[in-house]
Amino acid sequence: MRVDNEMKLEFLSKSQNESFARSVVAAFAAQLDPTIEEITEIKTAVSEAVTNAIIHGYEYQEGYVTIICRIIENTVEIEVIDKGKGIEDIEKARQPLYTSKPELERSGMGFTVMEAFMDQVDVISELGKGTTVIMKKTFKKEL
Amino acid sequence: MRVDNEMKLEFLSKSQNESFARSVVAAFAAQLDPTIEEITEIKTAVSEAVTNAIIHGYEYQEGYVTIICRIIENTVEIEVIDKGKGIEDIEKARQPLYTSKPELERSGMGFTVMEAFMDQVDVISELGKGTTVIMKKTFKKEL
Amino acid sequence: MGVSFETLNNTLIIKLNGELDHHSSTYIRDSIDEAILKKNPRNIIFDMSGLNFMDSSGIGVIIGRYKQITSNGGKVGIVSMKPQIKRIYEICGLKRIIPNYDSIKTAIEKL
Amino acid sequence: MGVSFETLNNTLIIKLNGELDHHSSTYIRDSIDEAILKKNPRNIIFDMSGLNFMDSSGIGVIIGRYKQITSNGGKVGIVSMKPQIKRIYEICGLKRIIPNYDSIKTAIEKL
Ligand SMILES: Nc1ncnc2c1ncn2[C@@H]1O[C@H](COP(=O)(O)OP(=O)(O)O)[C@@H](O)[C@H]1O
Ligand SMILES: Nc1ncnc2c1ncn2[C@@H]1O[C@H](COP(=O)(O)OP(=O)(O)O)[C@@H](O)[C@H]1O
Repeated sequence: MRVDNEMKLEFLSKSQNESFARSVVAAFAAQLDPTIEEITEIKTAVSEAVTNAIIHGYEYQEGYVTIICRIIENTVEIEVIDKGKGIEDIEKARQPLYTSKPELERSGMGFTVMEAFMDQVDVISELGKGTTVIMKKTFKKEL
Repeated sequence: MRVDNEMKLEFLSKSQNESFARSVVAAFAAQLDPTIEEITEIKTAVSEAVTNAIIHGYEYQEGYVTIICRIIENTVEIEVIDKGKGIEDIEKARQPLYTSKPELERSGMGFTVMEAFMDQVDVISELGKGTTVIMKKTFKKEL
Repeated sequence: MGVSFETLNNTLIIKLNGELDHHSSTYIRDSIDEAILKKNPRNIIFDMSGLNFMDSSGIGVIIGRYKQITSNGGKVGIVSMKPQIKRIYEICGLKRIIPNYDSIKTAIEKL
Repeated sequence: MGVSFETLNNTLIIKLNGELDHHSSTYIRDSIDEAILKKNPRNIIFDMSGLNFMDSSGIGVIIGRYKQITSNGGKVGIVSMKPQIKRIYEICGLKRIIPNYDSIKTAIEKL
């Protein structure tokens, strides 16, 4: 698989960087000429994964969140990585409405949103080591 | 000096990433509430440094360009780094109108523009190792 | 991101503007809770006409206020969602618990 | 980024749109050179009213066309620069060699 373009972004796990992160991914994906709807979907999915890294991965402690984006033909591949707490039971975590932080009024719908908006969502996690969420989306080619 | 926020961006040395790179830096600097004029100055300076990394640093070969941005109070610090060719004579390179690639219709005004638009521009370079351009700009606080 | 308030009869109208994500949710939540405490409305309506982005953190804010108001016997409605906001409202199942209206007028009549 | 052309008397009007940086400069330069070859104008005018961003790569493109046209005895003008474009035009010293006009009409009269 030839990678047509690639970028990597690292930033401090501050909540003010959530909107920055989703704008950066949207700007990078723009080279595939997505529709406004597709861009919103990508922004939302990235926002979910980055928010999770900040809240659940680092639990508001300072750390770095990394995003790697690759363009392969008309597919964008996005990895959101934290070196935080990790997820004990990934299957449970992915269930709609499940949240480990109800006291923060989390809805437990983050993974459900990522799955609804992206074609594929994979989660790799190790307790005490961190979490990587890998999302893929293929843009429809205009006819 | 306490760093208030920080990000690092790495991307392939493709010319289509020039506009992406300047948008990312502008989006990050936006947290300091700069004027539209200040944002244009930063975008232009970043565009010059990134273009130089692609044309002169890597001479159109594939490589990675790195941008590090730090916010310290109301100052933004931007490093543009390539691991390319390096600059033999930095003083000469910085002179207005000097270009080593007149055949590409380069104007030789890249460094002059960076200096005009940023408060401080430092260049560190080693032949065969690469070049780092460090630029700083302090935003005026509104009264 | 901003939020502003208006009271009509016994209903607090909460106008959301800009982007509602985890970062802005703290400020938005606190502002809404302060307004609810001060005005003690029976029902609330979220006016989303000025909202351009929302993720599941926003859903959390809405559900939190929903629980608060309904536990006091009040009702909650949403009006004027842009298409991108409506999709997340549907995906997150909010549709089944909070009705969506075309205008504030209809919402007040129907609640 | 785009470029479009119009000919008035012996003058080629080059309308630049969007962003002119190193990436777009190749396409812009080739398009302009093709138009110059085809229409063989005496003078050229850059209409910058639609240009939102330009860095020193754009200055290189303009100077290249300037050299070409003036070596054949022609003249070059620029019209309708936005403030941010005007600043780089001044900083790069283009001001001393290529005059700037308010409108295409004035430019054609004065060239
Ligand atoms: N990056 C992460 N690091 C650690 N735990 C995570 C991470 N992302 C998600 N989780 C776990 O998965 C759960 C479900 O996540 P999600 O569906 O996004 O809902 P929410 O963020 O609302 O809790 C979280 O409550 C948390 O326990
Ligand atoms: N990143 C870099 N790597 C190697 N050489 C560089 C780099 N940046 C600048 N230079 C050298 O400095 C010269 C002047 O740069 P600049 O003022 O930007 O003008 P221009 O890009 O138009 O040549 C270049 O022509 C090149 O020789």
